[in-house]
Amino acid sequence: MTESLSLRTARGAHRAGPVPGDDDTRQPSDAGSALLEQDQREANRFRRTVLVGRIAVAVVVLGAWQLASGRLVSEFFVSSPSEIVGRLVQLVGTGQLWPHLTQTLIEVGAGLLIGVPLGVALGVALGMSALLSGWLLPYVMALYSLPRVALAPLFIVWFGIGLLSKITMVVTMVLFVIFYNVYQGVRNIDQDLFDVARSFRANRWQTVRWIMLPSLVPWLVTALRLSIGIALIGAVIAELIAASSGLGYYIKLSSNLLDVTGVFAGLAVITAVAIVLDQALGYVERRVMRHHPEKQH
Amino acid sequence: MTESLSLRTARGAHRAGPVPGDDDTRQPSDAGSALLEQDQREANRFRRTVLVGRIAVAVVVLGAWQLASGRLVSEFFVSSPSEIVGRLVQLVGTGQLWPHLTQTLIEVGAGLLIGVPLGVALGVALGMSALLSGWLLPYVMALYSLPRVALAPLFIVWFGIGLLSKITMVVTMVLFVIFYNVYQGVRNIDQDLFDVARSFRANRWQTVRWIMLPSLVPWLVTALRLSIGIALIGAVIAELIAASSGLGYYIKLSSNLLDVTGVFAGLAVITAVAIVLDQALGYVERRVMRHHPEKQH
Amino acid sequence: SAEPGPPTIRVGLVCGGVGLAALAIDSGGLPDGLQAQKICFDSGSDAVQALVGGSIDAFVGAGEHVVDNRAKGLDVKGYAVVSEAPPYSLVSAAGSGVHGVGDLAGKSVAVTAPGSLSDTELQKATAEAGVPYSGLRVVGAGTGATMQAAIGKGGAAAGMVSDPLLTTMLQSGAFTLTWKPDFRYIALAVIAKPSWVNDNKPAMQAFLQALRATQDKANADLPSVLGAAKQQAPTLDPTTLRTVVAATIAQAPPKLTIDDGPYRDTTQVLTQVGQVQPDKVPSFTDAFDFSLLGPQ
Amino acid sequence: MTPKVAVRDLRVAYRTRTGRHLALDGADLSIGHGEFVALVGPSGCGKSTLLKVVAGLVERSGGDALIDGKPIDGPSAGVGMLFQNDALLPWRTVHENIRLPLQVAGGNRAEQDVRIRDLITTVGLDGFADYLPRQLSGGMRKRVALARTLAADPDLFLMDEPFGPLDALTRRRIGAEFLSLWETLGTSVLFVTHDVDEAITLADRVVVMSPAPGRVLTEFPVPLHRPRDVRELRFTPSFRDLHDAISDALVAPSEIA
Amino acid sequence: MTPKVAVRDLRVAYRTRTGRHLALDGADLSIGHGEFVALVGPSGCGKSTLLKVVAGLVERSGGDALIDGKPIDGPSAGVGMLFQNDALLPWRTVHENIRLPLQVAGGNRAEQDVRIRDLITTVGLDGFADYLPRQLSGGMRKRVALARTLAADPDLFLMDEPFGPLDALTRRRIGAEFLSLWETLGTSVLFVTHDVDEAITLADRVVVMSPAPGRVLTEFPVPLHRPRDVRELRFTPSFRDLHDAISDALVAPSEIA
Ligand SMILES: Nc1ncnc2c1ncn2[C@@H]1O[C@H](COP(=O)(O)OP(=O)(O)OP(=O)(O)O)[C@@H](O)[C@H]1O
Ligand SMILES: Nc1ncnc2c1ncn2[C@@H]1O[C@H](COP(=O)(O)OP(=O)(O)OP(=O)(O)O)[C@@H](O)[C@H]1O
Ligand SMILES: [Mg+2]
Ligand SMILES: [Mg+2]
Repeated sequence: MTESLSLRTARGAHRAGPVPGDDDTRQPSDAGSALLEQDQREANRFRRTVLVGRIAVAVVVLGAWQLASGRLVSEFFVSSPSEIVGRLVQLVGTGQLWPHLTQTLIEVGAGLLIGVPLGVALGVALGMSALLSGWLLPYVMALYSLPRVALAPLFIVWFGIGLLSKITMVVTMVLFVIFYNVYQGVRNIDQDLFDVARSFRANRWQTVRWIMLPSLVPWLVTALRLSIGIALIGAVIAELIAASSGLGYYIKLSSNLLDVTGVFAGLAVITAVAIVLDQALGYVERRVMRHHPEKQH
Repeated sequence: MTESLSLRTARGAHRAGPVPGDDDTRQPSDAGSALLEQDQREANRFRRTVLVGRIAVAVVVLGAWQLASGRLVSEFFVSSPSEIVGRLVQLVGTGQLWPHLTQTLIEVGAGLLIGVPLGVALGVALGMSALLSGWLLPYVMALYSLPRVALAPLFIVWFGIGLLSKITMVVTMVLFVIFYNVYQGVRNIDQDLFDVARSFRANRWQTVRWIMLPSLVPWLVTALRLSIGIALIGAVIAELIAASSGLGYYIKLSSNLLDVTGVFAGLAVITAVAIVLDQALGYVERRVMRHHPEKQH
Repeated sequence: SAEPGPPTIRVGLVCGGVGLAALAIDSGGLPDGLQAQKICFDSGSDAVQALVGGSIDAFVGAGEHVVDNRAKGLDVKGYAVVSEAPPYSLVSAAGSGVHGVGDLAGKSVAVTAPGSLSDTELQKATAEAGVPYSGLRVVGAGTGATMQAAIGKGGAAAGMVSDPLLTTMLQSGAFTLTWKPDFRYIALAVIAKPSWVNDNKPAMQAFLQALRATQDKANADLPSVLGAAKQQAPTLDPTTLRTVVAATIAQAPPKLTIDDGPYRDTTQVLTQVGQVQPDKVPSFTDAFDFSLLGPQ
Repeated sequence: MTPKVAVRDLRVAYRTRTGRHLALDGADLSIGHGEFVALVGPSGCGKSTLLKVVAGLVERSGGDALIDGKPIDGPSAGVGMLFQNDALLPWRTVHENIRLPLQVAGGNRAEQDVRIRDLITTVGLDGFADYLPRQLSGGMRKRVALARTLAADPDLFLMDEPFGPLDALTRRRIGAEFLSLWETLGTSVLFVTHDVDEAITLADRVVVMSPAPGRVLTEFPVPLHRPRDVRELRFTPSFRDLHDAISDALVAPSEIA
Repeated sequence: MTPKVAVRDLRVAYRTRTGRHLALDGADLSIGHGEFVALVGPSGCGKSTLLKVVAGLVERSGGDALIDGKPIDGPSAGVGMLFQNDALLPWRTVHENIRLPLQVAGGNRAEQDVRIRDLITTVGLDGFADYLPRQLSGGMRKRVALARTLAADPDLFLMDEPFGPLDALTRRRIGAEFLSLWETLGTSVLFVTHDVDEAITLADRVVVMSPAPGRVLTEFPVPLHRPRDVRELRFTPSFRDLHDAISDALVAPSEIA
């Protein structure tokens, strides 16, 4: 029972099942092709199970929605998957989707490109200096908790109705999530590793690159994952307040027209973008983590 | 130079300065009162420096704002600290503030009470099961990245214009932040410690309590810190869309009346709430961390 | 103006629903090669801030924004009136027992947002009926589905609704009309900063002329603008759309110009509900300038 | 009678990024009830792996491993493992770290405290009850881990270099302490060490493993009567002979290689 | 001539939650240029602390510590520390862990690789270049740490139980390897060990520390000529005598206490 409590990423051997021994081949780094084949089989089986389950979840949820719509709940409030798909097909077919999509993607991309490094820098600085964090931390918290929606009009006044105000909005959303994770990550780095770097007289930049950043990887992964979602939210919020294109604009327009199908179609696109970005991040994570201690898939 | 790279929370002795030796007292756990007094002095000095700097930051920012307002920038856009303070005094004096404040606090409190345990449970479950996370993770990401602002109207349609829709909004904001941090935290727990617990045949619940939760403390702290801010934002967003009281309602009202001072007064109250909650969290953190390996202030 | 190339104008709108300005822009054929960009705002006050801050050039919104802001010393002016009918009516759920404003005393009433035009209208309605406004629980319930849900699910005894939802809701039979504004009010005006207009006369002129042309076209041949209207409200069925467009056109004053009668009505409402100090109310000629609309 | 522990033809192949790493390849071992077995072998030959298999922490890729005649399938009751790295809970004080197995067992806290204080004295850490692991020296941490294992009161001890980072004196003192404990309790012990002297001093039998991938090369019964006087022992001739024989066995395979 | 390392009346008091913990109280030590000094003492007496002070990682609370006559103030150039816990970077492979000091020094990667492969062979880890620390046994990790310190090519080695978790054979082999390296390079070494045999075999002088809070009790010059034959040494009578003397010195203070 407690066995299952060990991490799914438990060290290899936890999962190694008994296989018929073939004692004759005594190569130090090879345990026989039977074992390796079995590993391969297990890995494939696992991948299949994941895929099937994933599809099942989608089918069940969308199916329930489709069935409930118009029966249990008025279609006016929840639309239905088939209608939404129809709308999406139409949006793609007529080419209406692209300007909205690219607009939002540009805002998200630019916002992440600015917000992430800024957040990392701030997190490292405050994480390393007790004085700086003593001075600034309460204010960071204060700024973070400001509802950006309420500030949006000011953003428009300061940064115009164009891209700049939207990117700023995304940056202010992303910044804090990255900051807090990096800050906590910095404070959790193994002091012994710093000592090693110091004893080899690594300079500041080397210590950051070789000790700090690798130690921060798990924290950064979480932070980036949270950032993708929140960047999308930021862009959409900015577009809700004032815009002439973008997915948020499309959603707002649909919402004002009581076009729930349009709202859900817009949300579906955002969702798809989020999943794609997240999978991309997952891919990068696996590549980086390959060398990281704690986790390997 | 590299020296300053060692964490501010570096082990005690990193900071221990030379003091005159008093070799005659050879007590194993006491290093002489001169040293202890010096530590005390240093700690006090540090606390003073932090406080002074913190106040200085506030004074500079508010001062610049006050000076710029009406000179560099029209007061119509940025109001001014003195006006905002005046408004706050008035809001408190007339008792107008309390219903709004308590309304928002109730929403935030209830949302956190529901969202935090839910997020922890989800994070632990998905962090521990490769299958569950394989099935659900992409969808969690998808849900997380849905702009809640765009969903707010639907929440109101589904859950009414009362407390329920606001609490739901707060929960949906808080849930994901907690989830992602806990999830990553679970995946970063030292496998050796699980092995220890297993070898002593600790049951599932004991392993969670004695190994998992303490290991998650740094991740939970970040998650909670992020949650406070985001819960406030969630409550305000929900109130902006539909409400009859609450700080978001007050801000919306002021905004529609082009009363920027009122908007900032509302934001100031939110900020104050965030700082108070954050400080409370910091206090709890210090108490818990007292026994935690990495960090002590 | 010094600027070369075709005149451009950035117009702020509260989107959703059919409006004359949006019809003019969407039906194309703007005069003098005018480039007009629609920017959708969430609320009028956001747009006014953007206007004053220079992020947009013109805004089509409630006349109170002109009055309010001039009273505050901000330099904004109305250059045309697109609607002089207050848009919001009070609606209650059928069978709720609410028949008139008098039945609302002490109850929850939904407005789109506190401090917005619907709120102003509610204050006017209660004042007319002699019900103390302060005794109501005013709920901001947004527009569209949230408003409908607030009224339909009993979150509010009545709510302020505008077209096209108003028509739809009343047609459904589940809702009854509780109160309908019977006064004149500058509900939609083209607002801009005189300083900008001075520098960009051709653009403003072209835009206003486009509005006039659209108005004339619609009055002469309603179906000719339905295509553009369909763009703004693609989900409305043709008959409803036609009704809504006809109402929109009907609300616009002749030649988009008013005399000081409706202006006085408007300022009277605003002073009555305490939104503007009586002594701060700007004069009609100070607040509106119809000279750019062309020959009267 | 079935032995306490029986390991037959044990294979363990760790998963690595590129495939599998064979750590044990046909290891055989048996420990009788109440027997004290020392395990010596070159670094990386699979001693820790063997202990972890018996502890139920690492799965077999082949062969059998039984405790009391029952195949091992997860950690068994009554087995106490002392890890090579101390694996203390970094957020718990010395006192609370030692409490862990007692907490699992449940029972009165005050009684636990008494027991813990006793154990702290046994391992010579009086005055350090409230220290955190990172405030201790390497040897002190190991002693905490030892106390924790003792607290579990197992009837099979699996000890992975328990006295590694201890100075000779402390090592001998704690070794003697542990020996007399074992002599009164009659538990079984599997004990990994690098110190052949220590192996002979403590064990009934010394098992020598081959270089990686490990299998058991040979074993030596220790023909010394008990109770043993740890301090005097190493100067007896039979001790010297045994020492040389084991050292030779350890050297042999690598001399060939 | 100034000694390589001079420590006088050194006091270190660690900060703890409740106040200060005195780890060293008046320690004196000096290491000549090219001298090999072994440090032995009871667990927790402050050996690691002393090394860390010389490494510039822990600040003094009192007394002096100088390298080449200059007060220590942070890590000095040319000082190589091997930590008691191996302190490897967990995300780097064996090869990349060893690269660390070479990276700090900069220079050609290909040359670094050659050097690293050499060092991996020196510590007997051929075939494990691409393993991560957690895939290695305790002794193997220690050897990686040793290789990493060797890579830095310091002229003062500070080694905190470098051969702790190694079996006798590997230990002797690597010890001899290190000794011959030292004999050719003429660097200074401060070497913490529990193994009095090892201390005598390797060092020019064995320094014995008192129980906590540590100070230096006494020291023994090792009158054995070099180069030494590590395998034969321990059977000579002068070796035996020295061993007994040092063991007695280690026992003495605690016998009194
Ligand atoms: N998690 C793991 N993944 C892959 N290989 C591993 C893992 N753990 C150990 N190994 C390999 O298994 C072999 C045996 O390791 P083990 O720890 O059992 O050795 P040991 O005999 O205890 O050595 P030492 O005396 O140095 O502690 C080593 O070659 C090691 O690299
Ligand atoms: N960071 C720290 N905070 C507080 N006390 C510490 C800290 N590090 C070490 N100590 C204390 O200092 C004393 C000396 O520790 P040190 O690690 O120097 O001992 P040592 O001689 O290396 O012991 P061992 O041989 O067991 O490694 C111990 O009592 C220990 O508890
Ligand atoms: Mg081992
Ligand atoms: Mg030590």
